[in-house]
Amino acid sequence: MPEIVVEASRAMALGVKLCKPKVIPMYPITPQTHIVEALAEMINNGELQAEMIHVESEHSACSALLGAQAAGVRTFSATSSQGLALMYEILPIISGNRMPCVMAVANRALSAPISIWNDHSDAVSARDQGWIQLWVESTQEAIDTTIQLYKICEDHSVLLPGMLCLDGFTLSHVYERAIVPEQEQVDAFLPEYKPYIKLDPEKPITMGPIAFPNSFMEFKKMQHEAMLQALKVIKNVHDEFAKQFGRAYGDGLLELYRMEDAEYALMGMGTLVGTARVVVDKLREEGQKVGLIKLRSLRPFPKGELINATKNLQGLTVIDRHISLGYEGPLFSDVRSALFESDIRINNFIAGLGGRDITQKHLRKALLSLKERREGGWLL
Amino acid sequence: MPEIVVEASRAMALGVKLCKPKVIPMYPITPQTHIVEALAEMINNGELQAEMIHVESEHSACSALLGAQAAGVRTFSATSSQGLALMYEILPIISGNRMPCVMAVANRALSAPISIWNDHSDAVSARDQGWIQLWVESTQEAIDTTIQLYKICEDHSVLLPGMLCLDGFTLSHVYERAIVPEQEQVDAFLPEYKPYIKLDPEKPITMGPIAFPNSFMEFKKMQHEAMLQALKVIKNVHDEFAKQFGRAYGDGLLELYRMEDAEYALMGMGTLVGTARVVVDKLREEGQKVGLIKLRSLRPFPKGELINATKNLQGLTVIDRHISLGYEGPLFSDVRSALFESDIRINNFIAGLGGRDITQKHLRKALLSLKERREGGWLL
Amino acid sequence: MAEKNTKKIEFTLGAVIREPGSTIKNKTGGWRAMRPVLDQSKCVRCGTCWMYCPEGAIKKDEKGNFVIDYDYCKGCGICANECPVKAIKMELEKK
Amino acid sequence: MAEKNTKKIEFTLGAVIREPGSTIKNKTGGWRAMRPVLDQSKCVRCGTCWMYCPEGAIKKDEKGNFVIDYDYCKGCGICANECPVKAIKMELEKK
Amino acid sequence: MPLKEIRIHGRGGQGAVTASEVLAVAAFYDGKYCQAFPSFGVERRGAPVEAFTRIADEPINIREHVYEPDYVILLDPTLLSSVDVARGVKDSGIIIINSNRPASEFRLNTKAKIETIDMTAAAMEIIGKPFVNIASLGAFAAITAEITLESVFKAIDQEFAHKKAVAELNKKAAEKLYKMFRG
Amino acid sequence: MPLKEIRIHGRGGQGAVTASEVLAVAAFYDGKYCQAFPSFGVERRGAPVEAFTRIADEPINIREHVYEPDYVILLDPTLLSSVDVARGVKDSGIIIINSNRPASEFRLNTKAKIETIDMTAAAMEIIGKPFVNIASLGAFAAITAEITLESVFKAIDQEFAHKKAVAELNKKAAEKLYKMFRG
Amino acid sequence: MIRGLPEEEFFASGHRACAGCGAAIAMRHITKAAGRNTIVVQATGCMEVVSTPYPETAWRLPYIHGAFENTAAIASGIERALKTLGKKYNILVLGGDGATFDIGFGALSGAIERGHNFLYVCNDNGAYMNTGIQRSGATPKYAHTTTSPAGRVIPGKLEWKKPLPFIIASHRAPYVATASISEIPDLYSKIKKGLEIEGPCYVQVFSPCVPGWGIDSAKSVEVARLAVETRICPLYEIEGGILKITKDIKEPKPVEEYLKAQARFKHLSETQIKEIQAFVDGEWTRIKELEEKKCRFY
Amino acid sequence: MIRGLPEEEFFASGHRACAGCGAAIAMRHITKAAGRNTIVVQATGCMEVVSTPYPETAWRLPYIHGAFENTAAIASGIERALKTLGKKYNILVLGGDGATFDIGFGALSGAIERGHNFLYVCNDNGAYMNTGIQRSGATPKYAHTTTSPAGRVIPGKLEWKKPLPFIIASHRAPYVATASISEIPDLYSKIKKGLEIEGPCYVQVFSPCVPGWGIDSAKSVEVARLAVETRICPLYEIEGGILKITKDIKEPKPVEEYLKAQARFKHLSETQIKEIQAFVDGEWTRIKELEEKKCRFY
Ligand SMILES: Cc1ncc(C[n+]2csc(CCOP(=O)(O)OP(=O)(O)O)c2C)c(N)n1
Ligand SMILES: Cc1ncc(C[n+]2csc(CCOP(=O)(O)OP(=O)(O)O)c2C)c(N)n1
Ligand code: SF4
Ligand code: SF4
Ligand code: SF4
Ligand code: SF4
Ligand code: SF4
Ligand code: SF4
Ligand SMILES: [Mg+2]
Ligand SMILES: [Mg+2]
Repeated sequence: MPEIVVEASRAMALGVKLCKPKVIPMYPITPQTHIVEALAEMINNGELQAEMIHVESEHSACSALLGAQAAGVRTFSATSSQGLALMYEILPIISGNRMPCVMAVANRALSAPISIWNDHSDAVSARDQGWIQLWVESTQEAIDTTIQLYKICEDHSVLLPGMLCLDGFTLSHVYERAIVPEQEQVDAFLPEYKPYIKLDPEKPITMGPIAFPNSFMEFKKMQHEAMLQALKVIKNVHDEFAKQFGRAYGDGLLELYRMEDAEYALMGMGTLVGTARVVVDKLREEGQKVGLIKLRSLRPFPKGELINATKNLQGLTVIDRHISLGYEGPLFSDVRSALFESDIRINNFIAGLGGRDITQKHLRKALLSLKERREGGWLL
Repeated sequence: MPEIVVEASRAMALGVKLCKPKVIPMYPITPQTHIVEALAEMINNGELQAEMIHVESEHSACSALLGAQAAGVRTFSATSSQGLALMYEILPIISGNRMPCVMAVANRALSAPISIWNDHSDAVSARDQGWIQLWVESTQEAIDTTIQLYKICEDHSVLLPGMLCLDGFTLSHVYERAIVPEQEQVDAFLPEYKPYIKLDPEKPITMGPIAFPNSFMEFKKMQHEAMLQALKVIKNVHDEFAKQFGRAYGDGLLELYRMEDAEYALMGMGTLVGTARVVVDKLREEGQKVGLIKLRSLRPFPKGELINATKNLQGLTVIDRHISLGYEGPLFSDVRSALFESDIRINNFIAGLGGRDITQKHLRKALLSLKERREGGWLL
Repeated sequence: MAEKNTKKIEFTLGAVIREPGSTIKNKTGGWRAMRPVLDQSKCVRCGTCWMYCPEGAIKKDEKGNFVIDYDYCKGCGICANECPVKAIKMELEKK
Repeated sequence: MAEKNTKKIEFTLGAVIREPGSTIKNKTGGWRAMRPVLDQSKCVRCGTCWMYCPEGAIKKDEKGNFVIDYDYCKGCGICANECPVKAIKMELEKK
Repeated sequence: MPLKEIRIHGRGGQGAVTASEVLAVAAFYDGKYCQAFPSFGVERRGAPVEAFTRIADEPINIREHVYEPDYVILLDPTLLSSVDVARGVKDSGIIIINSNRPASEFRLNTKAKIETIDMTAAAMEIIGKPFVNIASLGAFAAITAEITLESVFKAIDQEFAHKKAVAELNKKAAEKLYKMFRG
Repeated sequence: MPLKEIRIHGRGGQGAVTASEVLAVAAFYDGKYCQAFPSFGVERRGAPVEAFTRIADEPINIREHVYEPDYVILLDPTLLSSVDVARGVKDSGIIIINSNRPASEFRLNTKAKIETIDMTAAAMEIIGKPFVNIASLGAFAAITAEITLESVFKAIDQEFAHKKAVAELNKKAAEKLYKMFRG
Repeated sequence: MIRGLPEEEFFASGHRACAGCGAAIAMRHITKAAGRNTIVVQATGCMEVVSTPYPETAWRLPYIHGAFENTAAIASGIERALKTLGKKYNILVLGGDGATFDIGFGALSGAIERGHNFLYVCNDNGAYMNTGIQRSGATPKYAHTTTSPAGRVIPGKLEWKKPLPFIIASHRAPYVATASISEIPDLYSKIKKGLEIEGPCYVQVFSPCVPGWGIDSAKSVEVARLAVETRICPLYEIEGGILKITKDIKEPKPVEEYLKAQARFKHLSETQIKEIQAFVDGEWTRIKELEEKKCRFY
Repeated sequence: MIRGLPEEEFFASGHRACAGCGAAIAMRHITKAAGRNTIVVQATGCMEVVSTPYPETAWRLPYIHGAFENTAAIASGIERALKTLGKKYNILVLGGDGATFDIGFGALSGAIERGHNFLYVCNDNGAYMNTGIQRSGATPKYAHTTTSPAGRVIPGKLEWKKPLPFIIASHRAPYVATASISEIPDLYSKIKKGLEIEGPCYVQVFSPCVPGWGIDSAKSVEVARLAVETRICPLYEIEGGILKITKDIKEPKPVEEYLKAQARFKHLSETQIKEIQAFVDGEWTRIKELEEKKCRFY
């Protein structure tokens, strides 16, 4: 397929189609719906050989995802906000069962008050639950990362579920140029799905048993180690993809922009990074040595890479599109802990909650704030 | 009532009864059940004038909690693990609506594999959702903190929901001595519930509207500010309680043990703190200058108090009974971020997942680890 | 969002709205592309239009006449469609 | 937990159990306080005891006799209660 | 070409969002980078809506809203009473209004240029219905020269790939509007 | 008195957990601090269960499991075939077995002292049923002197506050066992 | 009163529903029937989104929206709280068909089992409209929605509509009824009855959606009427476990007339239309039988 | 085969159920009826906890436990996955009454609406046993449980048992049946039938719980039989929407006999027992009527 102008949601659906999932349980919620609507269209038109399950809730969507994957097929689902929150109970069950399910999250604020617009509270709130979380900035990155994510999650040294996080509306509903790979290319990159284990009368296994205090913790340690292993796999798969498709996003974990000689930098995830690029360019034109760190992988968290990327910085300002109420931005906490040994100044701003636009002005202010300490800032 | 020997769960129920909640939606889950069973007994025996709602799920328990509180009465519920996870979608709705609901969480590991035993993954995973979280160590503290929590949450400068977190089994199923206050004492301390707002045909209001991007963020900021305000209220209510009842737990936010001249300290929440006291005592006997920091309030997080408490330390080891898979212990991240400006060494150990016992040996090792850097330790 | 309304919003605790029926501030008449015009001379005052209007934009005045409140009428055409005596005509809105 | 089993556990990916029916390693006969004793001479081989045993602890041997597997019998007494000819007696377990 | 920003005003159901997308596709056919997005509201059918397009020679990274558009297209002049269509428009900008009245009759609080063109008449004549959203792009191409008519045609063909007849009618209407300015 | 730790073995349904609690209450009546807790298992009726009690003069802060008990009470000797009742018992400890056989017949892997006492006989005689859990505390009081019989009585009265007859029978049985040692 | 209906409006003008929205008509009359002494609990959905854009509300009654699937549970909490306060108000629970048939049905079923005293009213427009017309359990067979598109190999939704009123009646709900926005006085009195009868009552209101069904905004009442006249939407009530048809349709119009009026059915083949006609005929016969034989739901 | 039942056991000995557990008897025969070509999905609950203590499992069939309330949804995923793989296995879904009547009912209702091909078997022991005997929607009226204790002002549970088989039949489930552990051959053939019939089928198995009901471990089968003989547990099946009583109880024993056998009912007054007798009589008459009048569920 050549380059086209396409809505990010539909582009994602095209990316998913190329990965040939067999079962797609889904439940509608704004702003995720365009993704599954596009998939429904493909299925009902006979263009995608898959079963869509019109479940009655997201709790069941997530459960059907588990069931289908356990039965031995590749799966996909998508959700947002309250939908992800309703899946919440099942998230650690999927990861604890080491099922490499892939799900898109079109990020949207959590109620109350109800808001259908973007922030990162839905997925970031789920950061503890053993799902790989890759965050994307553009339509192209959404397609490319979806394809990568299946390969990462299904790697037998990983075997963890993955979330593809894209900003609701701010990305999901945007039309822009993107290259949709050819099926043969993807087939060459992503092998057919071979479950490491499945429910099969030929070879009966028991999944999801009760673990006593003498074993539970070991399973969690194994999950955690698989997460750390995923740091490597994310990089490798990214590099392989870059080689084959000619498109790269930093090292797969972090993408650095004008960081070579930067003294101050801004760090964030998702679409705000795009606007930040423009801000960095402008400040550079003004002679300011500033740069940008885009975090692609929130979990596993690339601590080593971040230490490396920031070692020559004087200041870093972290933009959180979510807040751990009663404390601070969760990304800020993560970053400060990672860089605990360093001496750089790290500021924090909460921005873009419930669809509040994150403007150039905001990000400029956030970057320039690094001249002083600023931990509890709000970009209103 | 005099001092009695009582199971912590029943003691909590007695504490709740003293606070006179009117509606108690509940759904059974181990190890929380003894709390609501005790309340059911009181109600069915006519000792507590309240309605218990035998909801069909925790999602509905949390929703009925919201409904009852919105209708203008004091409420209570209790849950654990998967139950809290199933309430997850409603947690931020209750806090966003500024409803001062109080809920006990008898902490238990999240599936999979399924485990009915203690760790902190359930409540800690919910730390972003705008609920005050107070963590207790003993039966007495559970009773006392329950009474305090109603007063804190209902304070008109706070108006936020609160969780009372007690370790499942390790505390909930333990019998020990405790003083249960008299009704008159509690009545003098905790005023009758007066809703700041309620659903009332006399004065129709609309609750839970849709907020556009032009207002959503302001509501979150208000919630966050109420959380910060709660830091003060928690302290004040604690002090007031201490004065009236003669029992204190540090300053209400942090409880320091043998910290006066400590060089190294251990920090954690819940019952492990009890065992740590013994370890600290023994190490002190051996001439080691060690101390202990018990965190009572995870949210709001007492950053300033923590900075103060640690300013003379050389090392702090944080015990997390939960892990943000793919990164580190969440309490560790919180603490490192809070103490970012300081130069002390901070180590982290993951301990006690899925009911794994946390022993003196473990904690001794964790404390002594401070002689070197140790971030990703597991106490297996 | 797309609306002109730029007046300062007051933020209440918990986003509670204390003013019942306050959407009346939102003049949805601006949405109208077609305009229902009620011919009182034909009208038999049956109230059908009043009953079916999704906007509550038809009211009975003191004289017992049914009148259309163009501040809120979105021009859906239901009243015209349902009027048993065809006393309402839909006309192209022009402003 | 309270059981003697202290052998090293192997931890599988995702806690999957690959050995079907492996609870047979757990000899629940140790739970028994009362012992069912089957009198083959009275038995009419109807299979009722086999059918109702919650433990699957009654088996038909090669000769067609129903025999109790004391490795698993928990001594509930259902077999004795249900046997139509009262061929099974419950006796106090002594060890 | 520096980044150009376009805001399209219409009502829910009038196709402003589709117009913004087709405009982006047209720019793409002109070899440009583009971005189109709606105003992300909860508007229902009939309510005022806005949609946006960005066009540039370079990849477009910016994701903030469009605050100071270079161009505004107003598909439905009845919106003027409830919506501030001149909001933020650059002094150097152009506001294109679907109207049969002269531009001078529109008093808007802006220094931008106002152009009027009777899109509805053209649509009624050619399509037989007052669907002006796609056709308006012909006027836009003519007035602003930011995109070519050929590319508008290609974009229309793509949008209505399965409805060739509709495509043809819309192309004709677009062409008619184009020619009214660049005859 | 330094911290004393007691482990009670029984089967689900035999009341080991209740015994551990009543023991704690008895210690409380002796003016001591106490802690009692079950083994937190998922045991069903009939399965082996354990319960624990801690007694001390000072407040008890420790929350770890009981690994090296000072005393063990075995309510049901049939458990010996499946459960290691001597596990971790201090060399200075005592294992109290409900049996009519002499202690010398029990070969356990421990240096702790073994005492046997026929609790079942006493229970059958007095209560008429083989309920030994509460009565065993009489034996415990006599053998260890860690608690007084009076306090055991008070604790039983509290436990069976609404079943006075049951309380009396259990007190009698406890007393009988007490007297078998401290006659 | 106009046509027996109160003039006072509790659902104010200025809401953001589409022009011609059937549900908005329903809201007006449901609230009129409930009256001033009423607390409203509403599920996420079109009617909630269009009526509560902060800082404005269309509601003149005390109102709470919590989430999409939990209205029955919120109402349970309110009901018990009022009980302890000694207050007696109507509790009116409002949900769309998605909220009621699908995601919120567990909570509703539980609340009915517990026997709370409220009236649950489902606005049935046969799809998730608020999120852009996706298939729900109430979507009719073969209807095109965005997640059950009429495609080249799959012709729209494949299942028949979930028979919710019967399911709820089987719970031993004391009062269950169907209504339509084309029959306002009937709707009005059913709401009143549902609020008067103690215990968990249920009224399901058939209400067309302009964009969702692909109809002209002027036609929503007309299409609703067609549904009644073709027996697509039989009107009945089940009280004390006994079903009674409240509007007998002696000479039904062919379902084709109803189907052809809507874009969501425009892809239907002759056979599919026949299949639907047969199903509708069968259901009507069955309902008639239940009535005549006095089959007891409980 | 012994009494027409296969000898092969798919639910192994060594599980941790209480001595005398009725549910364990059910598990043995349900799996025998399903046979080797079966995938089991089980809800959290007694039977799951006692059968899968890592690293051991009692299951000789492929088995998955996910959570408490989502078995029907997990099964939906499995069914569709098998379809794409071209495989045909029995899908046997197991849940307790808590999992089925209460928390998991939303998911089950949704799965039935979608028409998945599985058999859902509810082990009905009338309370949440795994967590220590709490009230469920299946708990009989006046039964004492730990959350509905027989107290001085409230005498146990206040509501009648939720009539789930009828509710499920009203969903147009192709096959719904009740069974009891006292009638194993009947249970066995109903399970077989439920697996053979295409679509979502449901069998509800009545099975006493030793500690939960307060009975002697030797009596669980006897008490289950009493439930059948007193008409407390009527045995019937609903196939194609038509109800058929599969075991007519011509001369029922008084319910008192059943109630007196259990500690959970020991507080019952004469009046309460009479009330229960009247209810049971009424239900039996109603079911008989449904059968005789051939009332159609769909
Ligand atoms: C848990 C959850 N899932 C999904 C959504 C998204 N959502 C909000 S309203 C809605 C559709 C409502 O459909 P219905 O109940 O039929 O009401 P309608 O809009 O058609 O009136 C959906 C899917 C949500 N808010 N919460
Ligand atoms: C979401 C959630 N809530 C509560 C629980 C706790 N829980 C596990 S099993 C169970 C009771 C099971 O009852 P039932 O389904 O009747 O099965 P039974 O144990 O009686 O066989 C409960 C309440 C849970 N695991 N998950
Ligand atoms: S056109 Fe529609 S909105 Fe206007 S008055 Fe008539 S019915 Fe009401
Ligand atoms: S429907 Fe027609 S006749 Fe009736 S009141 Fe309205 S305008 Fe008059
Ligand atoms: S006593 Fe119970 S467990 Fe033992 S064989 Fe008989 S029925 Fe089976
Ligand atoms: S039930 Fe009795 S007669 Fe029948 S096989 Fe068993 S022992 Fe023999
Ligand atoms: S989408 Fe349908 S239900 Fe929603 S407001 Fe519009 S017409 Fe009404
Ligand atoms: S508690 Fe009841 S259901 Fe559970 S194992 Fe014991 S007897 Fe069986
Ligand atoms: Mg709907
Ligand atoms: Mg049960």
